[in-house]
This record gives sequence, C-alpha cells and structure tokens, in this order.
Amino acid sequence: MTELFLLFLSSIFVHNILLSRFLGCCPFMGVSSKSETARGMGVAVVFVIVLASLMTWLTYNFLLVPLHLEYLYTLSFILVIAALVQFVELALKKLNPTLYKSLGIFLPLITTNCAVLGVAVLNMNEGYGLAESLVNALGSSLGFLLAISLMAGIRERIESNEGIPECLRGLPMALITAGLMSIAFMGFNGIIK
Amino acid sequence: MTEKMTPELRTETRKKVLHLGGTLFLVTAVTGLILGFVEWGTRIAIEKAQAEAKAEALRNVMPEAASFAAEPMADAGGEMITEIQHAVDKDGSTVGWCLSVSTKGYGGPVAFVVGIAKDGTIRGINILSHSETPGLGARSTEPEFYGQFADKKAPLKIVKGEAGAEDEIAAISGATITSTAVTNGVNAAAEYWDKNLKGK
Amino acid sequence: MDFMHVIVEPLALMGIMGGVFGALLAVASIVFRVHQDERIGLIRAALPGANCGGCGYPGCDGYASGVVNDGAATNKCSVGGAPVAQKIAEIMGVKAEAAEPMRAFVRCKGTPEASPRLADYDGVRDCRAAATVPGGSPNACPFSCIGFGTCVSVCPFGALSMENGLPKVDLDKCTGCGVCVSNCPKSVLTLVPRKANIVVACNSHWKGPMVRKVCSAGCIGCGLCAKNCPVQAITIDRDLAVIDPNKCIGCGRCVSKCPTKCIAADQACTPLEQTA
Amino acid sequence: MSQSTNPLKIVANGLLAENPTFVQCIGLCPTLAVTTSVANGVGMGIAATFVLIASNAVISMLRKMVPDEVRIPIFIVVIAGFVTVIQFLMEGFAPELNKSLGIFIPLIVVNCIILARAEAFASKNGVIASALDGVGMGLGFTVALTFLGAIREVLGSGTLLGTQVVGFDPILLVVLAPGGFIVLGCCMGAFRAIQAKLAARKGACSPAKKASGCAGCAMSASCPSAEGGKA
Repeated sequence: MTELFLLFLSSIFVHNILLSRFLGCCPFMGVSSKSETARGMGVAVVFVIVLASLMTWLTYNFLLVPLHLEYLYTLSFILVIAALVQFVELALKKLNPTLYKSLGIFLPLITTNCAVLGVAVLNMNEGYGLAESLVNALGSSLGFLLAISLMAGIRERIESNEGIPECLRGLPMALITAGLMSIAFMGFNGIIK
Repeated sequence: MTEKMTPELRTETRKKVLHLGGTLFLVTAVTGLILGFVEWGTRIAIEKAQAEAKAEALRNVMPEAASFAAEPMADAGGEMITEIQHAVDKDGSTVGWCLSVSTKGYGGPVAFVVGIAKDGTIRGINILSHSETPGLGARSTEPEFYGQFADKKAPLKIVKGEAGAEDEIAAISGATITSTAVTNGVNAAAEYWDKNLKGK
Repeated sequence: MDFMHVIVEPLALMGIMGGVFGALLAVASIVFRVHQDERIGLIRAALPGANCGGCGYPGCDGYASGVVNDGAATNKCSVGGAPVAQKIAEIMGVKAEAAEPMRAFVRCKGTPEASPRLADYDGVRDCRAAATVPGGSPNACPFSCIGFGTCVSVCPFGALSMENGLPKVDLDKCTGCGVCVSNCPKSVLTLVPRKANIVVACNSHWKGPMVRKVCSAGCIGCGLCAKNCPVQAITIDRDLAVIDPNKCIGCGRCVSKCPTKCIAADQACTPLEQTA
Repeated sequence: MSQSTNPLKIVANGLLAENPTFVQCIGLCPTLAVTTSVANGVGMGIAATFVLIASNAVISMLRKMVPDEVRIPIFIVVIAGFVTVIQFLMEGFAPELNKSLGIFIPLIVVNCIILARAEAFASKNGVIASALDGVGMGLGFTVALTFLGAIREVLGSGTLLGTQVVGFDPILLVVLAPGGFIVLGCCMGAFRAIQAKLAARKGACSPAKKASGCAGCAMSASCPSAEGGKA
C-alpha cells in the first residue's frame, strides 16, 4: 500500500507530467491566462485521464496482449481516447448542462492533449497493474491541475505588470515563468526513490 | 429527457449508426491492415537490430567469448539479476558469465551487464539504459566510471574522491546515489556468481 | 508468413473497435441531441481549429460559443488573425460597415497654470494609479486631466503626445479606435466625429463658483452659449455645456460669448483618406 | 490563414508567417523535451514532417466522405497509422535515434500541429495544397527544433553535433527540463522583437499592438498604419 502512495506522490511532485515530463504543454500555455478556465481545464483533465487510463489498460491487457498485437497500442489507445472524449462530451452536454458549461467545453481540447496519451503509454511502458495505472493516472492529472492552477495565478499577476519589456509580454513571459516553476519542482527530485 | 423512439427516429438512428459506424470501421480496418503489413515487413529488421544491440553489449564486457548461451536463473538469490548468459569460447569451455542487472538509481531503474570471468574477477560492466540526470548520474556511462570495475575482485566498496585500495571504486562527484546503486548491483552479481555459478 | 496473425487479426480487431465506437457515437449523437445556436457552428467552421487557447477561451468551440452567447470580441483568434476576425464579424451580423469616422478629443484646458496642482504626488506615474488618491486626483479639479500620459502609452497608433501637462491629439494618426477613452480614469478623452469642429473643452460638473476657484478655463455652466446658439445645439447637463455635433452648424457665436473661453474651435478635419 | 493557392506562398506561410512553434505556439511538448541536441531536433522534425505531409494528403483525400460527428476520431486514426509506420521504420533502421527520442515518437499523434493542420487546412483544401502545407509546416517545425536544439546543445553540453565546440564548462540547466521553457521563451521574445523592429521600420504599428488593437477595430480597413488590414 505504501508503494502505491509513494507512486502517487512521485507522480504529482517528482515526475510532474507538465514541468518535468513536458506532456500537455499546448493547453498549459493557452488556457492558463485566466484562473477559472485553468481550473476547469485541470478538473476536466483529471476526469478524462483517469477514465482514459482505465479504458486503455483494459484494451491493452484484454485485447492487445492475448492477440499478440501489442504494436497496435498507439492506434488503439488514441482511438479509445478520442471516442471516449467525444462520448463524454455528448453525454455531459445533454445530462448536465451546468457541469458542461464549466467543464465540458474543454473536452475536445483534451483529445489532442499529449498528457492523456502520454500517461496511458507510460502506464504500459512501466508495466503497471490496474491499481498502479489508476494511481499513476490520478497522481499525474492532479499534478497537471496543480501546475496549471499555479501558472494561472502567476500569469494573472504578471499580465498587468508594466515592467515587462514589450516583446516579452504574453507568451514568452509565460514560458519563462513555467521554466522557473519547473526549477522549483526539481527540488522534489530524489525525495522518493 | 431523451426523445422517445418514434419509428422515423429509429430509422434515422439506424441510418446514422450504419453511416458513422461504417466509415469508422472502414478507416480503422484499412489502417489496421496497413500496420499489420508494415509490422510484418519490418519485424525481421527490428529483431536483427535488437539482437545486434544485445550481442554488442555482451561482447564488450566479455571480449574473448565466442558465443553466449542463456542460463536459467538458479534460485531467488538475485532479485536484482534479470538475466544470465553463459559465455563460452570457440572450443566450448566456459570463459565466464554475463549477468544483466537492474538496480534503483536516482531517477529510476539503471540496467547494466556485468561480465564475470571463470575465476571470479569482474571483466567489466556496460550500462544499457538509465534515466539519471544528464551531466550527473548520466556520467556513469563514461569510461572513467565504469572502466574502474574492470579486473577487480568483488565485493567492492564505493568511496568519495580517490580510490586508494584495490577493492575501492571512486564515486562520480555529485552522483553518489547512482554510483552506489551500480556498485551494489555489481556486488549482487558477484555474490550470485559465488553462490550458484562458481563450480560450473 | 502466418496469414491470420499478420493480416486478418489486426484488420478484424481494429475494424471491430472502429465500428463499435462509430456506432456508439452515432447512437449517442442521436440520443443526446441538444439544440444549439447555428451561428456557433458557422463561426466554429471559420476558426482554424487549432484549439490552442490563444484567445483565452478554452479551444475553438469555447471561443465560438463565447462570441455568440456572451458577445466576445471578434478578433481574439491570434492564429486566424484579421481574415478570421472579418468572417466572424460578418457571421455575427456586426458588419464592419464604414462607421462614422471619429477622433479623440481632450475635454480639459486645465494646464498647470490654469488649474493649480494641489498635491506633490510621487506615487506610480500612471493616471489610473493617481486616480485612486483620496479626493480622486492630485489636481485641484477632480475632473481634470491628471497628466501622467497613460493615454499616450496605450494608444496603438501613437497619435497622442503630452504637451504642457495635457494630451495633444495628432489628427493624422488618430483613427478613433477608443482605446485611450476606455483607459482614461477621468474620461477626459472622448470620441467626437471628425467633421465636428466646435466642442466644449471641459469635463467638470461642479457649480460655477467652485469651478472658478480651481480652474480659470473651466465651464461654469452659465448657459450663455446655449442662449446664443441659433440652432439650439447646446444643452447644459449638470452645469456643463454639451454641443450636439449633428445640429451644430459651426457659426462660432458660442465661442465668442463664452466668458472663460473653454469652448474649443478646433479646425474640422477631413476623414482619414486610405493610404494603406 | 491565407488561402492563396500558389505553392511557394503556402510553404513560406508555414515557415515564417505562421511558424508553428514561434508564431502559433502549438506543438510545444516535443519542442521543449526533444531539443536537447541538434540530432534529436532534426530527427524529430523529419519524423513529424513525414507524418504531417502524409496525413495532410490522406485527410484531404477523405475530406468529402467524412461525416462531421466522427471527424476527429477519423483524422486521429489516420495520423496514428502513419506514426506507427514511422515508429517501425525508426526501430528497424535508426535504433539509436529511436532510443533518444523515446516516448516522443508515439506522442507525435497528439502533437497539436498535425491535428490542427488537418482540421484547419487539410479538411478544407485540395490534396496538393494540403501536402504542400504539410511541407511548409513541417519545415517550419524542423527549423525551429534544429535552431532550439543547436542553442541548447551548445549552451547545455558544450558540443555541437557531438563535437566539442565551446571552451567554458556547459550550463547544465539548459539541457534539463526548465532550460527548455526558458530558452523557448527567450527565442520567442527575440522572434517578436525582430518582427516588431521590421514592422516599425515599415512604419506600421508593431504586431504586438496590432494583434490586440487593429484586427477587430472597425476602422482597420481604412487605417493607414495597420499594414495589410486585409488578408
């Protein structure tokens, strides 16, 4: 049990999928200008990554391995994720419009998010069991939520700052801020073997 | 809630299911076919590349061996040991053993091969894969570090700074965790050799 | 080559997965159908679909519904740029038709000589910051131009420059986009039609005697201009004269009648000819 | 998105006007992670370009018969197919590049550039135009990756294409994770500064302001200084 907990902590802090594994940077840069959209995006990513990891683990272990077609993992994973996200979007839009208002509009954005497929492929490469895959997925996506919320908070503060030189305003400054945050997260390295 | 299933709605659904399902079926099936074909075509090349990489790793820890034969794992003694190869020279007499070892480094598992000669001296080690920090732990793949293990007797001790005595290995500055992990792996391999492979 | 494993199995497996998901989505799209404003679909088609979030909205669908439902600006798509902004404007019916050409106008003549500076302000040299000072402004007249040049810095066309403590509008560069008007904390700047040449250059709604105490060139709300205007173009709104540019025939009688000379007789300027 | 059809303009468009990395800021994941060396950068660039051209061509062929509801899954399946093909080719014939690019080859599938180009361009234009757009975007991406790879390799490990180049001992941080963010941020700043200077010399309002001010302003059509308000 402690091994799972260690894995959970390490996937949030040590191997943060955004700041040290570089997965999911496109929406990270784009959506983090306002904190409520960033938080909405983060929660949607948590929801989708955990669901997608479950589905891809089942597909891999019950469909690809028995048939010795492991090489099809890229194709099948991305097909499962795309269909899953589209289905969840349709269902959410109909069943719970308020939740869709705050959460659902991020879903098409998440299909092209490297983090979702990245976590699924990592689970497979590390050969994790079902429990480990889900814990890793939850940890990584909470790491994503943490990173994007922090980023949004900082970016809102630096938006109104007049001191930034003209050409650095906006995205270049966001990238440099992300670099500094990534240095801070490197501090967690090594606390967990 | 969802519209009730009126007759024309049912036909529309069936038409749509066929249309969407059919297109997706067609596209995925054709892609699956192409991939199956490409995989079959490149399978030989991939196996050759992988075998080549493995043989090359074994050869430079045990240069004088002519061929390698897989050896079954004896008992639970070597939890770090992942694979054992029995190295023989041209006329079939044992030259030594190659043990593949995987230890927990700083950033993740470090996999390497240890070559142990018939008389127990370590012929050398070769790091296969690691995820250590570049510039620090990653320097374990440089000859200055892994070269130290050549022609040494186990068990080895890791020391900071200069390696004085015969059984001492100088750790990489700033990467003691990686250096210790590799040395423990080598000691485990030597210990496994001592327990199970000595007589053979 | 084992025919089954190489050809048939991948084809069958992927095909069945594709087919099942296609069918699932088809049923879902029917069962979960929800009516949606068709303009969102139109705008979504015009957008590049990069889902990059550069517009601050979560992806293109987010931006499309943002434009239709809560009226977001049509030019926020950095990837699409002007052509996409143009298309969205058309879809939304907000034709970018040639609006009445406007220009910025400074409604204040309170130079440091005319209206004394009450406080020695050494905070952030920015009007928006200075406006938060108790009393609303370091100057004697709280309606007057603070003079730290925020408008100059925000103008995207470089049409404004500070002269003697007040912004000066360069009529050749000013396109009337209104960025300065929205940024001035005292709303001293306003947009007037380019053809109007007589405008009240004061922003104060104080009674006459109080205005006289703080500024020698302010409008005291005496109403002489309103009485003498042949076409009744001038109204007094809370002790401040306002000239209706459409009625004003530019005779200039009010300019001569005004005791404090605060009605500016700027020369009317021709609309900006297209040099681009 | 200039829809003009002459081939050179489409390719130039991908390279400069809408460089995926510096202007559109999409496809950042591989850009940050892989550009620790020029070899990696070029390898990743070429792999992405191959997939980009092939998938753009095939998607524009299919664009007529693709129902709108399943548009994204179909595009992604086509892209994933080509990525797996390139993965096999790499494993078979370029093992060392495959080891260094590692997890980033399967991630080409969700690389925002490819799906963005598929949706924005390929699904609306002819096969040749889409393929050319793939060439343009691929080249722009490869140039950006090589440029970043060179900077990070020289600063971070003091070598260029493996040969020792720089005297001073390298700054380790540049090769690590945070270095990617910072170097890309500075390059993008430099890129915008150059664009602003070029624009300023032409007497137009600088693009930074243009992006915010001019495009939506009703007067932009007749504005003398908005360079090329129209497409």
